[in-house]
Amino acid sequence: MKKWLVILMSLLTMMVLAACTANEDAGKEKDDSGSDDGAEAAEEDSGEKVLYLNNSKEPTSFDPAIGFDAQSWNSLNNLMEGLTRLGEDHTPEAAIAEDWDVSEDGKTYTFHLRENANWSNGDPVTSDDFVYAWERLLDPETGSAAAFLGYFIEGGEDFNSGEGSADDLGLTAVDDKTFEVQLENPTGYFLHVLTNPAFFPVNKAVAEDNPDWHTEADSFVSNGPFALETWKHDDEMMMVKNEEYWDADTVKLDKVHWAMVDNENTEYQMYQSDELDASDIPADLSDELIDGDDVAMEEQGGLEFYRFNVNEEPFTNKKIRKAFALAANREEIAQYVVKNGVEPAFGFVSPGFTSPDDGDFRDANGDLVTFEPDEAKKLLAEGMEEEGYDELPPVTLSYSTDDTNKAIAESLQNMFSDALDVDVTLENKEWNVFQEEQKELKHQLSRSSFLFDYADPINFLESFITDSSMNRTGWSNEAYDQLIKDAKAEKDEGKRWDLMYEAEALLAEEMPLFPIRYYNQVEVIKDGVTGILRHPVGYLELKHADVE
Amino acid sequence: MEKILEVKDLHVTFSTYGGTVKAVRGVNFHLNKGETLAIVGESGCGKSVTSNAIMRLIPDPPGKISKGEIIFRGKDLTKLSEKKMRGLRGVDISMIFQDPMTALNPTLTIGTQLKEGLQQHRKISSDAAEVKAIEMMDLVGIPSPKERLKQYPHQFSGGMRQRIVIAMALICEPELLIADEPTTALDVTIQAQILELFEKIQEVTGVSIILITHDLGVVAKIADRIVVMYAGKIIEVGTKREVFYQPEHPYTKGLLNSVPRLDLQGEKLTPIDGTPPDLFSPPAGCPFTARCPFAMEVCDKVYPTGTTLSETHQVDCWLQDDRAKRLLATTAATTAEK
Amino acid sequence: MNEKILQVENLKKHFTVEKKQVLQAVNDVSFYVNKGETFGLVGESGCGKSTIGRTIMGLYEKTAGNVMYDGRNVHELTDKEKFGFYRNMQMIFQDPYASLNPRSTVKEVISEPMEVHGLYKSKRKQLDRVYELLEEVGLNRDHANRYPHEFSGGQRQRIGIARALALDPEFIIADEPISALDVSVQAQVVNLLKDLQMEKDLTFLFIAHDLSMVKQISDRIGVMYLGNLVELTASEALYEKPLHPYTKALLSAIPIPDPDIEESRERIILEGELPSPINPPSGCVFRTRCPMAMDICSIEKPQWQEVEQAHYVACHLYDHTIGNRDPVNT
Amino acid sequence: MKIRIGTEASQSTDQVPDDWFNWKKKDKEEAESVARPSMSYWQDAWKRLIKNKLAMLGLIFLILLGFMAIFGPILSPYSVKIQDLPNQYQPPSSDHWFGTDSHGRDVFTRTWYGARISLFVGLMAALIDFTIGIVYGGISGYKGGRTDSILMRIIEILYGLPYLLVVILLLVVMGPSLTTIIVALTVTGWVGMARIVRGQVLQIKNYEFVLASKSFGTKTPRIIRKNLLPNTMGPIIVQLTLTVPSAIFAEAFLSFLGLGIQAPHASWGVMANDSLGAILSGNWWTLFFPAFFISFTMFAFNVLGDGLQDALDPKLRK
Amino acid sequence: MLRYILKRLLIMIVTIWIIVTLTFVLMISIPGSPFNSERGTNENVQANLEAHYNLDKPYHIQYLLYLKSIATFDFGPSIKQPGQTVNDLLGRGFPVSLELGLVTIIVAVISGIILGILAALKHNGILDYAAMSFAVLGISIPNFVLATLLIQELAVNWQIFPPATWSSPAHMVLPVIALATGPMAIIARLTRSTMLEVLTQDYIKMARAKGLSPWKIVVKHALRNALMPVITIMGTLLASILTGTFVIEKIFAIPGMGKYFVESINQRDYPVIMGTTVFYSTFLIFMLFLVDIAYGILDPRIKINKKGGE
Repeated sequence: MKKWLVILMSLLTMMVLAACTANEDAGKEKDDSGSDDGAEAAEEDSGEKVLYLNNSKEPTSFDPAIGFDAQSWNSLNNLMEGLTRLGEDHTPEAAIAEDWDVSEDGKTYTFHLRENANWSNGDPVTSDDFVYAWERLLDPETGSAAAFLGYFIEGGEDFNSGEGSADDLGLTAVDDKTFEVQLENPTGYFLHVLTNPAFFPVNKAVAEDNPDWHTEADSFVSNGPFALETWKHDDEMMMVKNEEYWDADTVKLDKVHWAMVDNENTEYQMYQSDELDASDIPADLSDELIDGDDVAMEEQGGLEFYRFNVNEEPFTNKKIRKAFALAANREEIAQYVVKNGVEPAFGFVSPGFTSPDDGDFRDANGDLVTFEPDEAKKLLAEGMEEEGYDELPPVTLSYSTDDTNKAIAESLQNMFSDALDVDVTLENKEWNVFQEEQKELKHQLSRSSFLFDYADPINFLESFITDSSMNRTGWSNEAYDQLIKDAKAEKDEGKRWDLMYEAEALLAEEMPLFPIRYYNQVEVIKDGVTGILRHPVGYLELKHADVE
Repeated sequence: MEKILEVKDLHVTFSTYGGTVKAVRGVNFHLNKGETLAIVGESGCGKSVTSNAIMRLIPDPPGKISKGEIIFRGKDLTKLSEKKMRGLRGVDISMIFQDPMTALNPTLTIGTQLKEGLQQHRKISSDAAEVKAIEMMDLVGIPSPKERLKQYPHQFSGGMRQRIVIAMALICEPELLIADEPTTALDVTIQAQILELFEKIQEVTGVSIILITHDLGVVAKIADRIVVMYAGKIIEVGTKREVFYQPEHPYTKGLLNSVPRLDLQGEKLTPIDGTPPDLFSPPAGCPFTARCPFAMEVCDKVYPTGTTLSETHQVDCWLQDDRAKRLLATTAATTAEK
Repeated sequence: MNEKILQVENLKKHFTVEKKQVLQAVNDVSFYVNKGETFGLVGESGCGKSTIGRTIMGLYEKTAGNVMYDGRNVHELTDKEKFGFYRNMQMIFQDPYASLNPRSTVKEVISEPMEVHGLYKSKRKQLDRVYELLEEVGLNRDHANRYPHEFSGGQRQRIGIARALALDPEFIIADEPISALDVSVQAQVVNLLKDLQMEKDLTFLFIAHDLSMVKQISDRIGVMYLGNLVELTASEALYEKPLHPYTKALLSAIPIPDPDIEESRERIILEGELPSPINPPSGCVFRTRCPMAMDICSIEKPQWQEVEQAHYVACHLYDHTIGNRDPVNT
Repeated sequence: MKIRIGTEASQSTDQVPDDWFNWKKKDKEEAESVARPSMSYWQDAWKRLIKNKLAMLGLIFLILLGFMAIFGPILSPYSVKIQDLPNQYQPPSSDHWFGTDSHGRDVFTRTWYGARISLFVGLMAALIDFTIGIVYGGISGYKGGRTDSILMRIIEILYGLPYLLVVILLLVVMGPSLTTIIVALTVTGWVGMARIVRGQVLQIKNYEFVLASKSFGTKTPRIIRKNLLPNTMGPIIVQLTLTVPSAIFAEAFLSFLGLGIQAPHASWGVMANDSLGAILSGNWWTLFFPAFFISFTMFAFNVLGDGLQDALDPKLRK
Repeated sequence: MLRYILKRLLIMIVTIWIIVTLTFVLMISIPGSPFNSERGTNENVQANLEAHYNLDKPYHIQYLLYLKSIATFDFGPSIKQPGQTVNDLLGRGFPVSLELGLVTIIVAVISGIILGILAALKHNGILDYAAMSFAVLGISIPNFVLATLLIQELAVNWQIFPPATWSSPAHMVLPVIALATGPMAIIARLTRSTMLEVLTQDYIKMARAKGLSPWKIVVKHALRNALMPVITIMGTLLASILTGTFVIEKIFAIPGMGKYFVESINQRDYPVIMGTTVFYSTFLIFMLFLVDIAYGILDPRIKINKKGGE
């Protein structure tokens, strides 16, 4: 039975040795100025420019039709390229398409692809690749969550709903490098829509040969600034400069390393110990860091808001809805709860949408919902009288499980209590259940958010028409529906914007939802890292990024 | 006769949450070379504590040898360092415990347990130790010792285990063997085997034995001299025959009268009434007073000094005092008158 | 006078240990107990003597055979009858430390059987009875509110006896009542039992491994070995003229507290160990250690026969079909 | 050779007065006297416990904690609900003894409200574990045989269930609430208690006093009530003292999963989890106080449990 | 022995079947769907997807399909990570989790036992109090607090160890400390109390009477017997460590399988839920089985009983 002892002793020795080697390694790393591992230091020595970023989670999919979420886009947008790409001024510019023609009625777009646009395996990017990718996007068999973006295309919605066929889609490969698209409506912002990864091409030959081409680094073919070198699932990714990219000369980085750290605090701690070049700012640290030199702040098109359920008492009453909306002190929420320099939302459409007369949508339509506790109290009393309430029916505020959501909900709870003397019950649900219940109008007052898919206010506004799957308030208003319908058909940009101003004002008047704050993108970036682009509507852009 | 062990004025105390227990209160005795000394007494009288004290195996805390000397081969064991004491244990003084079921480690082979003492002290090879172990197993009468060395304690019966324990105690050929109730947990037929073994061992090795027991039958069989303990004190010492045939202490007498005898018919047993005193607060006088049929007022107040009856026979009892003898005589006279 | 109050007929009790293995604790044992006598049952540990006691009490289900008490089969009583039966027969247990509920006061321990049987309507009367019982066993009423752990072993055993007497039984099974006690105290308890027997006309089944004590108290003694009764006779006869080799060995193994006798005595030292009751030897169970084993012993189980007047033995040495060999003198 | 036996004889024989040599009156009471003071098991255990300084420290802390959970909020001028956003992250001061948190709430007040919730969760979980454990373990141990092996198999299955999965599924199905949290904590939590009770019952049911009780016809319920339960209590109480803090602890873990109790109520677990960032930001008081009280409660219960184990352990008694 | 193992295997299979069934019932009773999205998907598309993953089938058919997939050890594709099969996910995550778990167990067991022994040997001494205070402290700090604290102190402030991810032995140090502290404390306490008990046994006294050194007595005689209860709780400990890995893996960005437990449920990724459950349960039950065997090896009495049973 000495054997057992021997095993124990050897394990002990192993542990001690492991601890010692661990120490040595750690020591070494400190000398390497805290880089991720020894290899990286070697790369730096050899003059390679490597950027260390965090993707928080494993990308859902690098299949452009499927990976419809932020954790896929940030990397995918740098691996691939569509017909257009957002430039440094956040507007679409020529990408795979060198130029394009738009028909008189604004419904037909003819794209001329670059002759030198190639895939990372050397294949040329052809119009067939686009037809193939877009058909897949709309094919109900694919099950793409992004398919609705393709509804701008003629026959898109029918095909996706199983009523039409792929043949009826308005997509034509005129020749290898000429691609024609028919739209349902004249869509002035179509070039902007095209920057979405859902519209990226797919190398038809590769995909037909291997349907799982996008799951591993070995089989992945890209046509963007970077190619995928390694992909350790759920762990890390390494992207390298794509030499086949038509604009490869512009790309300055040699490599981009992606960690997958799904914890804000850890991410920042890694940034502090030089394992990341950029990091989000944990809310707790916002006060200290937000004014620092290494902070990059960019607006983001989107709104955090709360939906009323207008079918549920007491929110059947417009005045009570307004009372709640006016009782929320957005400035305090933005400044003390969300922090990180976010702007409180006094309207619905976030700032940053430029009108035809070069003004901003937000400035033009002004503040629609502000903090007016006295007015709120008055409105509540009036509303209660209208409804004949002696006492307000109990109100439950629902949110999906998340720390920030919770913090905001807690503040609102207190604000309603302060301003309206109403005790609101909080309820958090796991995200999936929350979504389902919200769609089924099971909540009274529920937290929501909206991020723009493309840079046009209509993207948000049309969500609240009757029967929109994004409505989820039970609110239905004929005048509003008409305004949106008119706006979508309107070819004249000036008139279209006027209709949208009017619609937003109507939304504020009826108040089926109330805004909390706009989104922004804040991060700390290491000295010497330049050129990382974050678009208000759009995706992380590393094409111009550089490391000293 | 050579004294190999002498215990002088030994006091052992245990501190428990309820107070200090004076388990052994001034014990004096000696052991001659080659003899078997029996320490007899009821449970809690301090006989096991005394033997543990000799081995310095009193768990400290809570136990403590608070006073006294234990002279073994001219050295006072109470003053030895723990390390020196360790060198003595198992080599010069060995010990056997009451319950052979728990005295062996269930997870080690008996070979391992037999050899380890030898290897610890004699620095010999495992093979040499094994030879010696087999020899010892043979001596204590375990058949096919070589095979059985590889077995575990649970594969042996109680009697066999006690034999192993004895072999273990003797493997380093000690001068002194302390056997703490070595047969109490065994059946009579097995007890007979083990007692036989003790006699054989003493014959073969000449080891001196301190036998702790409460069984007067066992004492009658194998002891040379007897120490009778009661409530932490030695109340009577004598040769086997002195104690059995001329007991002087009322407790010794009572003990002998309360034991049933197989060879005698139908007479009613005479028990000792009452219960031994609690050693948390032992009485100032003779601890047996409360149960003694001859208790006098002096017994409650003062512990009797020892009376030497013969060179080997001593007793601690006030009845030995002349005044008590007079009292006894007058009482006998009055009873006779009535 | 010699009314057989308890009759045990071919009692068997087997336990299933693990699966398939059967421990034959009691194998085909028959004896009877007369009213008012003390019947001693002796044997070494594991011989099944305690199992017999518990099976008689109905604490274990029997495997085969009958236990007749007062003409009625104990194992065929209805639950209600059985409840009544407990008032006639009570038990005293071996370990005075384990047999008293450490969380109950002495009063609660002794009154528990009375409460279970609803003997007294008034608490007062019940308490008086508790005091009475305490005094009967030589303790006093001040002890009633104390807890078992505050008493010495002998005192506890007397509390156990008081409990057994609480229902005023006529038959008491004493299961090794003194083996855990000190010598001087053993005699106290034995004397107490004897006095109580006289006073209350009790019948005892006295189970013990200590033959000298059993002999002291019993009228008749049964000797058990490995689940079998090997010899049964009056206690004097057993000592004077033991028949079974095992009984002889047992008697000679018991040391006598008298140096002269002890030194002059010759003894039969049994070789070997007790076999396992899971796999007992064939034929006579004692044959593996018997100094007088014959061929027949491994083949055939010896008959239980009355060799002399009221002296039963199960041994081939006394088998008439083989030839009545005179046993070797002890 | 002469040996002196007695050593405590303070006086030589001659000094003893003659008139002491008289027969002493026989006193039977004295021979049977019980010297020790009468003490029930619990009194005895309590006496033992009191001697254990660490355990008493734990007990005193818990009593104080209980007191503060009840009266603490009264001592504070702030309500648990009141937020003061601009006043967030105030370090401890005479205004706010424990500082303020992310919403400008008084941490002192919230800590005691948190104590209420946390202790409630812990005690409820312990109570439920206790009830189920005693019934289940009691039946399993007392019945034995087939029943026992079936019941034990069920426990084995529960062991095999991924706890995390079960808890999350439960929370998703039932929605987070105090009830859900307690259910989640007890759904497999009682298993440990059941095993301990079973082990105890198995051991004690073979004790002679149980047999003795059977031997005068005592019915099963009474045996369980009078004989088994009182004697199994020691280890059960010890287990209980460990269940309470581990439930509080597990609740903190659920908070980490975002499944904690809802505002305006807060448990220590929720408070600690909400303030994890304090390690980075230096607003230490937001994390320190709830974490300290979780830890110290755990500590107090553990040392108390250890103390109880020593105090209630029958092995030490003779 | 073979029969014993076969019997155990059979029981294991039945146990796993019951666990699978329970999980299935719980799983289908959660509201929500894997295809739920913020935008809301076209009904037609949703129906297509459900058909693709057999979710349109009646529950009993789905149940049978799961049973079949379990029997063939092919849990099919993940719904939320298209192109990845459940086996891929487990194959990637498990080795990492195992490594983390194993190192943790080893560290916890060794340090716990050493701490426990020291405390027992110096019973009621300063070392005892110190070791036990440390142990209780270990149990008292939630591991997510400890983990964050460790990173901040040892990785950020002192820069001794890397803060997160999993690539070199140095990366293991912090997560293992964070994860092992609790179990270590439990083991230390348990070892101490059983050690104290074992040290009062007769055979320890016997060993002392033989003149063995304290060290030898502890290592040779006391330790093995004191370890029995530690082995007994190993199963539960393993389960708690596996649960704990979720938190630790998340904080330290370790690519183990812990997150699949939580994320698969949040995403209603049914095949992954099933796969992880079955895998985890099987692993755990198998470990419990190993614990039993280890028990038999440590305690010769048990081994013999089993032999006797054949």
